[in-house]
Amino acid sequence: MALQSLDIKRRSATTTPPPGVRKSPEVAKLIDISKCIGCKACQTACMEWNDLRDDIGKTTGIYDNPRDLDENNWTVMRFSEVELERGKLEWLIRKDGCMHCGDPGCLKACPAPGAVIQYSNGIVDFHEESCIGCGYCITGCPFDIPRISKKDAKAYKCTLCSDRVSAGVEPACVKTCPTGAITFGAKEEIIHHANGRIADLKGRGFANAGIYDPEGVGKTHVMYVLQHADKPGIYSNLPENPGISPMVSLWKGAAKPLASLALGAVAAGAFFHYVTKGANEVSEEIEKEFENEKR
Amino acid sequence: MTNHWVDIKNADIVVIMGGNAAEAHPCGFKWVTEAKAHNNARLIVIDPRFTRSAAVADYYVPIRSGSDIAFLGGVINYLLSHGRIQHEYVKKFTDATFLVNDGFQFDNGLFSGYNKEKRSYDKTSWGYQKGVDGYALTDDTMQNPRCVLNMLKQHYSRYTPEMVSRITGTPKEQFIKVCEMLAETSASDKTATFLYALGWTQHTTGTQMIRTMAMIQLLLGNIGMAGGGVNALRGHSNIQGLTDLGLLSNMLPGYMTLPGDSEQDFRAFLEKRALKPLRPGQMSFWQNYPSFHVSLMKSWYGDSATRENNWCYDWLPKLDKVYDVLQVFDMMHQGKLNGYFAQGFNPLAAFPDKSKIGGALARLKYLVVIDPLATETSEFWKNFGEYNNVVPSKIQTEVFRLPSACFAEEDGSLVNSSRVLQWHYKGAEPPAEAKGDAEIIAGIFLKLREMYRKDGGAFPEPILNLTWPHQIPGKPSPEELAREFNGKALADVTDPKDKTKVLAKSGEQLGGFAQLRDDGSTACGCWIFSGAWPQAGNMMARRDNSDPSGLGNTLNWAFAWPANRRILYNRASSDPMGKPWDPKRKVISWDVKSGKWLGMDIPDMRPDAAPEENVGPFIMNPEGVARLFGTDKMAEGPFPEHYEPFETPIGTNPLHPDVISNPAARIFKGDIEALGTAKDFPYIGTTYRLTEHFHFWTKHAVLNAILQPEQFVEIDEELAASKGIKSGDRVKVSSRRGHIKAVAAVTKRLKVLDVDGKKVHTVGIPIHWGFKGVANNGYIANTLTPFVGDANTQTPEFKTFLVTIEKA
Amino acid sequence: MKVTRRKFFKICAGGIGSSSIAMLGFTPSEALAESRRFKLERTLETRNTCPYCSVGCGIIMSSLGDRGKNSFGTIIHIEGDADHPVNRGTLCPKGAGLLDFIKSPNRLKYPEYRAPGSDSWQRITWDDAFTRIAKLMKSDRDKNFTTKNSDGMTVNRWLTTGFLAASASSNETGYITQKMIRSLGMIAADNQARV
Amino acid sequence: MKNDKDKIARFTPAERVNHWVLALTFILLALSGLVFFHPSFYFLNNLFGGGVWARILHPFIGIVMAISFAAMFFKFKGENVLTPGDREWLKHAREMFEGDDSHMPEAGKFNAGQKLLFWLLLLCMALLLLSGLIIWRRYFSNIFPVWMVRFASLLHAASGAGIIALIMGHIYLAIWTRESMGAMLYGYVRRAWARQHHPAWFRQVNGEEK
Repeated sequence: MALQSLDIKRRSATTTPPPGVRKSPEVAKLIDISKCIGCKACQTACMEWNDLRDDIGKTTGIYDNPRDLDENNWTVMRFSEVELERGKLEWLIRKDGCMHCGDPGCLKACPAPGAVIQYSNGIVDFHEESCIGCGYCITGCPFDIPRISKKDAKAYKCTLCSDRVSAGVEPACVKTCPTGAITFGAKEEIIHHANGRIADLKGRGFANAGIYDPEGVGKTHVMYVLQHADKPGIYSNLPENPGISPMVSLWKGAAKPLASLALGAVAAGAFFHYVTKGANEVSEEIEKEFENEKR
Repeated sequence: MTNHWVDIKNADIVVIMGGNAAEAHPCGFKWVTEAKAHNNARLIVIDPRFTRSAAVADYYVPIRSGSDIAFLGGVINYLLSHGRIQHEYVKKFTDATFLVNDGFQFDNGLFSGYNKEKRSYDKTSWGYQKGVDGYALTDDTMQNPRCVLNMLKQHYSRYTPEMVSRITGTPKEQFIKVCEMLAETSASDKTATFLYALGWTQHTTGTQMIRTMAMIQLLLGNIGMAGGGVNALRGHSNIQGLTDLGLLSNMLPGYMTLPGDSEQDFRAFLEKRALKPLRPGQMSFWQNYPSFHVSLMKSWYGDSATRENNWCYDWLPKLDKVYDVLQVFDMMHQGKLNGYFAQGFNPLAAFPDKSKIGGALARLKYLVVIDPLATETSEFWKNFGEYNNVVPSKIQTEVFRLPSACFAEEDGSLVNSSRVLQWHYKGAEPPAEAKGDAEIIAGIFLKLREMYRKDGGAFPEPILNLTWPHQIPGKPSPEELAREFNGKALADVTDPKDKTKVLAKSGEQLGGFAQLRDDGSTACGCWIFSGAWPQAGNMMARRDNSDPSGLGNTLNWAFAWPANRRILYNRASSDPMGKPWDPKRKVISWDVKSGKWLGMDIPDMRPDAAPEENVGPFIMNPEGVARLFGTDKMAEGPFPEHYEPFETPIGTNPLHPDVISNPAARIFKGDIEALGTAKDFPYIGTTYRLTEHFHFWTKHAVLNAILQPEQFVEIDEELAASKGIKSGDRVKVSSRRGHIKAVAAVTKRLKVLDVDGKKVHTVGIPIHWGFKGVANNGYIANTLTPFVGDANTQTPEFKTFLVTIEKA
Repeated sequence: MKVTRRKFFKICAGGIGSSSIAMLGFTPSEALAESRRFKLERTLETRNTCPYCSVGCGIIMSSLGDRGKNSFGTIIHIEGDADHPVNRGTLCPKGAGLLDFIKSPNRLKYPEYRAPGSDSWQRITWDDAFTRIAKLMKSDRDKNFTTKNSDGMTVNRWLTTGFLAASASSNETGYITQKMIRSLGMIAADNQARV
Repeated sequence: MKNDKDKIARFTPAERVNHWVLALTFILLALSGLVFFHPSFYFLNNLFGGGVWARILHPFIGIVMAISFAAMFFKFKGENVLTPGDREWLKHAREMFEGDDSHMPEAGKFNAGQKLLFWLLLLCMALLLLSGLIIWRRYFSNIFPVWMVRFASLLHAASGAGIIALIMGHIYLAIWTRESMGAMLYGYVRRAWARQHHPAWFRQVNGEEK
């Protein structure tokens, strides 16, 4: 395999542009919640493909198992029972996992060069061999996705099966999805497909059906079709207007060069002060005074 | 399934009732989502629980578990009273015009001929009026009050929307909305499909629930149509195949039956089964029964089977009664069985009333378990604390546990729900010393045969003369066995119309069941599978998935029985004149030019039977048409009637309080005493499967154990509040037969129903846990279920029983 | 310590020098962005059918090894067969987890025997198992086989041993099982179809 | 040297050891902290055995620094109380940097600049400790809401940059003010030096001596 296996758009903690002249087509995964039956096939296929096995846990009286994302669970189903109209129950099941943002907060926050990579096809991938385990990606993520492993203290999350995609096959979750709730392809075509789905849902009385492809994170490469796009929060707290937190932007944005400059300025100031003014020595009068005293 | 998985995409209305396709058959359910996406179909889910299927339904309707006949009978009443039926279809393709015997009666919950002591019916009055020529009488004007359609109308006139709502707990408006949606498909260019599974079969009235739905499909003209049909979504990967192969107590391969004690005469045995047409010109396909039967006996007993010895007729065991599993385990419990084999089957977990099953197994002298996994049954004698509290030293059963290969470690074929036989290939060796199933059977049989050959014993002839044509006798190969059930010519088989034309040379594989003969010149182990491995090779391994019609009938993919036909009764997809009811979904039609039935499927009709001949599309029935009137085929009556579950939460039957439950259902004496009442056990218990697990297997698979690690039960919020139960609490669920403890899941997906003026709660009990496996150990859910079965299939009533619940 | 002007300059120079050395020498070179290697590049594919429900999904099993004489193939991955007209490559959570059924720690590996009253298993050979089972069957059948019923009718049945057949086993297994049990006159036979 | 009549004691051995512990931990923290701060400093990870070690060590060293600073704080807090004279001192600080200290009010043991540094260091240290615990992913971050972790990250970076700047100044001034280094290295300063830079303190010590 070539050293540089995919075309890179962004590389964490790297100040110069990575090799990124070549453009692979932008891909996207669409999760159509109106078609999802919450069977967890995607979860299983993900674990199976990526050779992950979590501990066998306990049930807490809900269907969400495993309870949350972690280093062994890169995607989980989140079930919510919602009654928007009295007596009209909806069981909204959202597959949660990395959204593969256009402007990834994890990448922005990551201090380790090359630990987070955004390929030109849109996939945001973690490279655990470069990861130092600081957890800044978690801090940076608007969707609360990455997790640090308790075993090796590396950050893990959905890779959108970058290994499969680079070999020309769809991600494992997409391939397995029994109802076709998860689809994958060129982003442009996927959006066309999503629009068809939305039209179908509107025809079935879901006036607010829509696509979830938030601008605030530079749009995403994992998108949802929501029956109630006006209320993303009912889908187990899907953020309404996700974006990289201003605190993270400041911390990993302006603060970095400004503070570095400031420190440089302090150093330079001191240096030139010394050069121009010289040392602060005991004055000659006092020296003399003490010399005399001694005598 | 009369139709097949992919065909669901052609439906306009999909009804899931008595099943939960999304949960239990997610990959088949895909075709429902395809119907919605590409055929603008509407999905209706009718279920006591808001299931995963309901999560993506257009319309969800709650119903009380076990009251489906009331609901469906109400639909029949709606369709008939509003005239929303496919009139021409009903008139020409069903027995609507047939006249019913005058002796036939229905009165206050009982049909004519009931015998209370025997809990069964004398069915002589359950038939059509017959003319002197032996044919059934009809009234094409349908004015005669005794004609089936009028009898039907009368029978279901009691099933008013009010009555339906009172029995089922379904709000009246919701019931009517379903009726209206279904009625749309009475149009000839609209079809509905019904998908069902164990949610119907596991009731004491299960078979009749299915029949009621089939009657609706006939009234709507949906059978034989692409996107229509009666579609049983079977539970296991080869439950269809094993049923096809007759692995049921009273069956032989290909839905042939074992003789009863009284059938001492071979001729009479055949004649009873080779049904003569009930109307002129009908195919009555079972007339070929002798060919199928004789070929089977030639396949099993080879040269020993001769015309002189009636093809070894007496070597077949005869039945004095049906030995279904409830019967057998009841006998075992009484100490009447000594030995038992469980091949890939876990009866301790799978059968009702676990303590009775455990007690029964403990009375055996020997138990042989053949399985890839360590099942509960194989360790029924071991103490697992509260989950299996037994004393090993008191159990004298010798137990053998033989490790078998799993699917990945063998070649062979499985029949899916679409009746498609698909060949699979071995990808790895079995672990350590495990062996393939056929090798294990051969190992036991050959030892036994050797003993009989050496020492003699009781009736050794069938054992000594059973054909065993295997290159390596101890290791019969799947190819050899598949070729055997396909059948071969023992002498040249010629065309009956032209004796000079040889269809199959002696020794060649047969091309299909049409080549079977009753003169001993053909051998065939399972007539409906004939054609799976003809002289040309293994049809089950075909992999051409092309679909020229776009309707999804991939005729060159593997092999479907019968005769590679994908949609049964497909003659009914065209009108009496042979023109498709709906040109957009033409399955077959009459081609005037060639004088043949042609289309995108193998015609379910004599290929040259011109429409003018009036050959009915239901060729297996001697009437040639479908039966709205069930004649004597069902145990509890020709028209389905609502009977309460044996453990009923309302304690009465609003239709006829004197006859509450199914008068012909399977129940044994000791088990009547073990039934609970609503006074002590006020809630409906219902058992079911979760999509993350497969029965009791996947608790052995780490991935699935991760997805649903621990036993739980589901209850509605109102019940939870009244008992002070919160999600995550441990609760104890008890029935008259025992208790289980599990984690509570409090959910909006279960609702209180208003039934006959009472508030009825449902406690949902997923079944997948036990005391063996990598998931957390749990109780066997069938500790709770009653030992009572359906009147026709004897399937236990796992879906409705009474329980109570408290915090553990 | 007295830091002279000269000393100060030395310190500054040293600091810059050592950090430059770190920049030049110590920083290890890294691949910029390799994606994980595709694990099926040279695996052997075998087509099979999912053994769980009756949809009959096509699956592809990928195993290590190329069936060479010295290679013990082991299945490392299973996914849906995209050519299959019903599942079209998809698998449900049960099918997607098939690998863990094949590899379950609870797979049986050896024939075992539990003696009457015992609380444990003991390993036996296949031959011992077959012989012992056949003996038990024969003694039961010889003792309890019914040739004629009380009315003198020929019935030729054996009611005291029963058989539950596996509805996940192949047709071929089912067929040979059916053949055997009926030749023995067994009637108390069933499969999961009626449960 | 101790017996040198020409010198007076400025810091005890314990104070000096603690100062240098603090100084050393600070340098390690600054270097490892910069690793995470800006890519151009990432190479510094090699001083610690790689990025992972830098990530592991940084917070533990931080704890040591916090303890060390706490000790220093309790030791010197009395001598760092700002007085009205200090305000005057600060007003003239600029002239002093220009080389003219003729208008400087007399400084005690610590001059106003040093006192200011002391209190600023306390502020930075407290912020660093609190925010550092919140962003310590291994043990604590998961118990805090993400907005708090984000805020703490920003705060930690800001106070880290601040403290580095302060210490850079501190080091420079120690170098610029000839012979002050000796006070922290050997504990003694020349009387002349004390008279020059901390006249009030000089008088106080002298008075005590007499």
